[in-house]
Amino acid sequence: MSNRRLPRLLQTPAVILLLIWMLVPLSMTLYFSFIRYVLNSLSRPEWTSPSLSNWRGFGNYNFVLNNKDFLLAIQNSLVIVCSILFLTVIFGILIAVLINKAFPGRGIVRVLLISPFFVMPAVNAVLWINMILDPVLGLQGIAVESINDVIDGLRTAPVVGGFFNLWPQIEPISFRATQTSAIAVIIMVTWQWTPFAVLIFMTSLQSEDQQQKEAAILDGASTWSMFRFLTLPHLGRPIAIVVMIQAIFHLSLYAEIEIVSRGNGNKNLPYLIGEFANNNIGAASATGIFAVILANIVAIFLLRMVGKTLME
Amino acid sequence: MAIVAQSTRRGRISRATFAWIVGLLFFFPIFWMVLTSFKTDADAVKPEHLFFFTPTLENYLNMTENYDYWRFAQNSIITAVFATIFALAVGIPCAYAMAFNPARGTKDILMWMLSTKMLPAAAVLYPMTFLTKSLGLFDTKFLIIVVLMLINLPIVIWMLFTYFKEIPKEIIEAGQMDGVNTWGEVREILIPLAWGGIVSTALLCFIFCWNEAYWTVRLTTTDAATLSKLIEGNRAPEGLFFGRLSAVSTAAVGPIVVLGWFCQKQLVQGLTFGAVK
Amino acid sequence: MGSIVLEQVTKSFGETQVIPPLDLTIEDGEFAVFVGPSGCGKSTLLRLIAGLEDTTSGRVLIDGADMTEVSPSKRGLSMVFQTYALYPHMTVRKNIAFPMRMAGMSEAEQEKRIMAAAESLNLTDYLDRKPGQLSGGQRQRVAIGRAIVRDPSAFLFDEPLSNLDAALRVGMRIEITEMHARMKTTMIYVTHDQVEAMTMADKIVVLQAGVIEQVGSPLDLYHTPRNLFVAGFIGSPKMNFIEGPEADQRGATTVGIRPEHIDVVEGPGEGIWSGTVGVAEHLGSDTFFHIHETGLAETMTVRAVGNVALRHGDAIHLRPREAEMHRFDAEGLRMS
Amino acid sequence: MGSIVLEQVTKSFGETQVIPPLDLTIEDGEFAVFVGPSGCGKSTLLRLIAGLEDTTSGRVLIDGADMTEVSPSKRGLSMVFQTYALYPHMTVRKNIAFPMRMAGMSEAEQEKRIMAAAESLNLTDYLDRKPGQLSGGQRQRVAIGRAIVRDPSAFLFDEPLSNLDAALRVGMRIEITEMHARMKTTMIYVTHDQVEAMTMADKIVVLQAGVIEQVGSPLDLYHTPRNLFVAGFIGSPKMNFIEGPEADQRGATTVGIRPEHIDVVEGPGEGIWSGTVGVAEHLGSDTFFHIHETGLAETMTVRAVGNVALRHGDAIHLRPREAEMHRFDAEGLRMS
Amino acid sequence: DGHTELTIAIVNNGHMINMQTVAEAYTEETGVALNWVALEEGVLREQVTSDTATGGGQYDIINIGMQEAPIWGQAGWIEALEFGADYDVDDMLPAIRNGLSADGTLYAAPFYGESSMVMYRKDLTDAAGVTIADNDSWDNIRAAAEAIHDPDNGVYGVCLRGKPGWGDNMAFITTVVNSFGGAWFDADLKPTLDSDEWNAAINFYVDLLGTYGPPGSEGNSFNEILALYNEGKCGMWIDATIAASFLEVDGVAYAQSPNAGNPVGANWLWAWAMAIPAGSPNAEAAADFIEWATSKEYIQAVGNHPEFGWGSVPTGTRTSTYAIPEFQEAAAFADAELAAIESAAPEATDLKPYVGVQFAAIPEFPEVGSAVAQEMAAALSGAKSVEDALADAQAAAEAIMTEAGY
Ligand SMILES: Nc1ncnc2c1ncn2[C@@H]1O[C@H](COP(=O)(O)OP(=O)(O)OP(=O)(O)O)[C@@H](O)[C@H]1O
Ligand SMILES: Nc1ncnc2c1ncn2[C@@H]1O[C@H](COP(=O)(O)OP(=O)(O)OP(=O)(O)O)[C@@H](O)[C@H]1O
Ligand SMILES: [Mg+2]
Ligand SMILES: [Mg+2]
Repeated sequence: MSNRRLPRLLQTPAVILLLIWMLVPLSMTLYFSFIRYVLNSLSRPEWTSPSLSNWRGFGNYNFVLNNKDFLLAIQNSLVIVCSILFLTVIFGILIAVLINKAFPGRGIVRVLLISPFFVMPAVNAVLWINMILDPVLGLQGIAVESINDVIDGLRTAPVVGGFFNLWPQIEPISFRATQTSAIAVIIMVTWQWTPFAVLIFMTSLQSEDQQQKEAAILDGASTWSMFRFLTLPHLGRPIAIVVMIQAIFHLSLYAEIEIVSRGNGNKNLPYLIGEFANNNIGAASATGIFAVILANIVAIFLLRMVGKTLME
Repeated sequence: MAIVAQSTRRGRISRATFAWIVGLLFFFPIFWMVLTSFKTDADAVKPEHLFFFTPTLENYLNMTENYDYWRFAQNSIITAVFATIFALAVGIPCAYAMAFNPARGTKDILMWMLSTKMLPAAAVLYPMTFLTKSLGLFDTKFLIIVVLMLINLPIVIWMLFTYFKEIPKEIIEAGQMDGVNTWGEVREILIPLAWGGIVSTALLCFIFCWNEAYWTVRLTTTDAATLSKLIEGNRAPEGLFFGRLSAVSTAAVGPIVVLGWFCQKQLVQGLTFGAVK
Repeated sequence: MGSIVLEQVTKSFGETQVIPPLDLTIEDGEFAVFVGPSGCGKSTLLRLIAGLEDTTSGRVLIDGADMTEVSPSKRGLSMVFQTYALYPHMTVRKNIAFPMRMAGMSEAEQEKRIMAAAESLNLTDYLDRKPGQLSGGQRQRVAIGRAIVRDPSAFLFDEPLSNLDAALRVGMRIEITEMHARMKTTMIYVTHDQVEAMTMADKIVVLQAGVIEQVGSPLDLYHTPRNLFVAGFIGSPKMNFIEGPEADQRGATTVGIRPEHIDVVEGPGEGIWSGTVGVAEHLGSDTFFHIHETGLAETMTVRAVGNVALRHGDAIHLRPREAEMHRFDAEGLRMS
Repeated sequence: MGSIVLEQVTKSFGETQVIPPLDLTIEDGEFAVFVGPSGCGKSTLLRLIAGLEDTTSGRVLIDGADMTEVSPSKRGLSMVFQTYALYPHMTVRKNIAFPMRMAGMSEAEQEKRIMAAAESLNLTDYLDRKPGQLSGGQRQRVAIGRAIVRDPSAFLFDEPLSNLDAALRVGMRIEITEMHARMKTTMIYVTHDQVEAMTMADKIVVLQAGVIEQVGSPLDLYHTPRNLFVAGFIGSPKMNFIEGPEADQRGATTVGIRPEHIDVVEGPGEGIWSGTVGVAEHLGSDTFFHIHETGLAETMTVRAVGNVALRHGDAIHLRPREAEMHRFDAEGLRMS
Repeated sequence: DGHTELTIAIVNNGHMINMQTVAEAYTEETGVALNWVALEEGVLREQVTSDTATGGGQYDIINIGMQEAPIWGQAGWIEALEFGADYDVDDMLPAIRNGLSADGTLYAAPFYGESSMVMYRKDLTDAAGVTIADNDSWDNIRAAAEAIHDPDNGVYGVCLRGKPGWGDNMAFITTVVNSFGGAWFDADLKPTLDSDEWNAAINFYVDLLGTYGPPGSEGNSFNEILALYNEGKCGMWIDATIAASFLEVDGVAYAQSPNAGNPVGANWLWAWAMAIPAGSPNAEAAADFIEWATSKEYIQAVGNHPEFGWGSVPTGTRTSTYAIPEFQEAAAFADAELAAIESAAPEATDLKPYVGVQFAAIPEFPEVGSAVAQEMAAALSGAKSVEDALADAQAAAEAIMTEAGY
């Protein structure tokens, strides 16, 4: 296509808008990350307004690097993102394939399936952590209690009683503990974002070339082989996009972390930034720069993996 | 078209059953939330009232009485609709250009666009608050629309880009041979062919706008406050709150869920054309 | 090995019935060619046999067993699609290997067959390309390669050579004929090419609007077409049909004579037709004259061997070979 | 109206140079046919002219103006794609109407042209279908229809008739020839069909691996092929090439003789070649004998007019027509 | 004039929500329109901070707590408050008033105040034959918890805050630490989390709650425990006095907070107060509203309001409230609450050289508090030993304080 000017022109509005949107805050963040800047200080009031005279060099970075939660936050960011990506892509593909063929009530099932995606993150977190996962009042607690009651009842039953006597009481799991709070976040976000994956994969499956499938059938491919060799490659680009978009979203999870356990055990970089931002803007900004760097590393890594499928 | 892989009757039935089970499982938390919203706060935590209780509208009445639900809802609708429209208006031409006239830098531009989403919001809260206040834009719908549009633009472009990529290049070429100009190409070929993709992108963008809860909470006071701000105020009120919370949540997600239901056909009908030799 | 029998098979797309009830038997090891005008239902018939399309009614028997309800993958057939249907994300090599991989063939055997197929299809240089980087004809050859590497019970070819050049086409034609001779596998072959149909078929099936007009050996159809349609369809250029006095004279409603059965003679005379040369098509090996103003039919086509030096507007004199004349009754059926 | 000139045009896909520097002039109003083996670059050349593919170097002039950098939609050309490229979301009617709509033609005029095109393409019944519901040939006809309703400065046809049956093909061939005669628009036509190439072209361009081997009128190419490649490529079945004593005797490295220029004679004798009949292909109008054991070449092909009753294994005696013999030197170039 | 509009940021709890309704009368009377923005505590704090720090203008009145009021007042972020004689400043509970002032100037007017106390199920303690006295010893509390702990029947001995947050688990834990003689900082504002007192206190807390608490305690704070308590799951609860007004279980008895011997700080002191951000264009109208909303009349208005009544009046701010007979009748906990508030000791002493009971009134405290809070939650759930948790907490606190320039 010889005329390249128009395409360039069409790109410019988006590019310019995003450029402004990125440059202005980013440069301010960069600036703050190199100066002493706190919101409120009784001991050093001069730090409370951003000014070059408070120049600090890499001091904020140093402080952040030495923070006990910094590495943990990076690790959590990655673990949470990767687990969610893994689960949503797997579930997304399975479900999309499952409902790709017509069956009675498919429309309704589709609606049921994609509904979680419409739920606001805060609602999602509150709903899960309080009403479902709570070890006493949530459905988990209630379920565990009733199972224990049933087992208790069976212990006294004739014949099988002895068998049930061997069973221990089931302990409910607390999902707000240091050890489990990341799992709670993964569960709730997976629940919410699997529909996104389903949605994208579903749309993409619709465009799968029927003739290719026919050819494969005649080539003797089993259902599994067709899935493996045709559907999966066909889903390459949608998977790429699901992974990229979700990675970006989940690297900045905040509400879920806050609501589940206030960062206890599941603190990620944005949450760490939020904690600093309560007062120490300099440190928050430095952490922000770290977060940008981390996100870019993740993105470059992902792009390596999916970039080819994307542009083909 | 044809029946690819006729499955056995039993296979079909078990597939349907399984799909229904998965669907219901996924929907259950929402069902639970809606159900709870009709319980009193006290009933909400009583195991004996899990399913059997006297439904009450109390929570909803409380909500509309104590909070200006409709104002929040109206703001949500206005900001999400306009942000979506603008995002598409800017995103479609851009994605079109990148999908069909890829230059060497296209991949990098795409990547860079996405990277604009990576700046953690918390890190720029103060700059943003300061800037918008000094521009006099703080707590205006215009600001929220612009912000929502900007944070979703990269996603919109990415999604559209992938949908456009699926359109056989030859069809676009045929259009060029038939003498369409760029605008005609977009209107006559691209949009009809990628309609499903565009609708799902629009809907996704709308959902993201609707659910956005960082800037909409922090860059507004009252005039432009959306439903996410209502949620922020209600996610941990004092006392027993499952019922109240469920009602507010149901009211906040209700409109979008219903919208999603109406659009789901459009969403999946999407790109149902096969490549025609 | 497989005989293929269609019993009262019909096919409708929505309201439109594309195939009215149809019976057809293809013997084990036979080479059957389907011909017919574009849109007459050839591909549909192939797809019905393959099981890619459900029959609206009727039964499909393969090797005597009722396969109507059996899934395509279980029928053991191999097919070349009119639209190729290559796997766009796989290289040529992988495309060709796919059916063998599915059949669990050993790597070594796969490689051997791929190389053999690529050799005979002139694809050796392209094995590592993806279909998107191939020319039309190359793609078509990949589709053929994919079909022939297997050992199916029958081959279904849907216009497999339509995008190949003459030389390659002749080569492939001979290749396929030899393959058939060697493997004795049933083959069903759809083509628009008269030469292919005539030279490859054991049996030609002539279709029109989903109806079988005639089934027979190539020369049968050429020499004794059952009706006007078949007479007109088989042979290129098409048979000349003459009505009126000339036909009456021979006791028929219509008489037909092929362009190659009319000789160009020097001057007018008894039983000699005269006319004016319209378009003259010079093929080098032959010349086709389209002749007007014969008083017999609007245009008549005559083939002269070699390059005959008559031009547009020249008078021309023709002698039909009486023995090669075909006679048809009012219904258009052949009169013996 | 448009003359088309390619000046030192080259095209590479990545590392592979598909078109080495190439010069070609097609006069205004000319009917040029591109032929060549599958994958030789015909479609690529067409796409370069159309502007769908950027030239790697060189210039494309249309009507004297440099169009190398002009977008396809501004070049005013009309094209039939080898892969059809129909708009899947539009009905046949809309597909055909599309270019006219884009040109802002009046509704009435559009309708008139659509009806005319549909008529001549036998598509009248299918106007309201979508491409997905058509047979292969019908789709191809829609693609033709879409191209011919416009008044472009030149037509580009990429194997437009490959999926049509013989009758329709002959019909379309004549249709297009007449259209050309009427409109005098430049046409570039890619085909694998010898008959089409020979009968339609003012000028045939023979390509091999992106290189023009010869440009000339059909009969030129038939009678005086410039080299072995062209000699072998033009004419079907292909010319027989003989090396060794027979060639030496005639002062050439290779001599060639077309199958139609060898007569089957009764018995052996001076200047008579003898061999054994291999495969005999009976077309009805002609018979092609593939002959082994002549001692001249591995196989020789001979065309006998009509149905000659020789079978596999029979001895056969042949007399080449000396005057039709072609002589080539060691480089494969024609010796006058 | 009649067109004044006030935007008020409030924390979303019962008393504040009720105020929206009660204030309809105020609007009617004065013509001042009121815009309410209800937010969750954390978000409210963040919003108000960012508004004030960027020059204000977003809100005319903000809800702030006792931790912020003196600091913000000193920083000049909020206006000093002065009220007319009618207002009767001296009626305000002294502890509360002091907590909301800096250098003797009042910066925020208390809307309601609270301290902490023990709320326990008398039926259960009676059945188990144990008693809980005012300012009981922690050992006794542990023994009582052990006696009434019966998880098989869904009753846990004690419910305490465990959810990380300087206003959540640390509020309670700090009172325990105080009673063991520990403090957040020494006189140089150096963190002292590595002290023996902290060690003893946290070991006790983890043992008590880990052994006799409900599962998932590390996620419980006021709201969660309130739900548990009302479900009959808790035998004993030590938390904000305000909780008493929400309890729906029969047989609840109250006792002053337990103590391990240290005279100060076993019960906390907190108030939600209203303040005016510096530079508010409607400062005058805002002051008028605050004056009304924190006045005696307001308490009467709520008590006499048909929708609410005396059980719902905001307490813990004025001495006079506790003298109202209707209130005394409606609130069984009134005396215990008053006693708790009056005994709370936020002032700096030798033992605790900073202002605040369960917090330190310095700007860096929220940061220190949340860092430590998470370590405590980790210790509670067993992810870390108490010793490790305290060591980590100390290190984090030191880093923050050093960073802040102390
Ligand atoms: N995108 C591409 N990348 C690499 N090579 C390509 C690409 N497109 C075409 N080719 C190669 O260029 C050569 C010319 O292709 P082209 O399509 O022009 O052939 P053609 O003459 O039209 O053949 P056919 O008659 O089979 O249609 C072929 O060898 C083909 O493999
Ligand atoms: N999905 C469909 N819906 C409706 N009609 C269809 C559909 N598919 C095919 N047809 C019609 O069925 C008829 C037979 O189609 P088929 O593809 O079998 O023709 P064909 O003989 O292979 O033609 P060609 O030689 O052009 O490939 C055609 O008229 C076509 O329009
Ligand atoms: Mg077909
Ligand atoms: Mg081609």
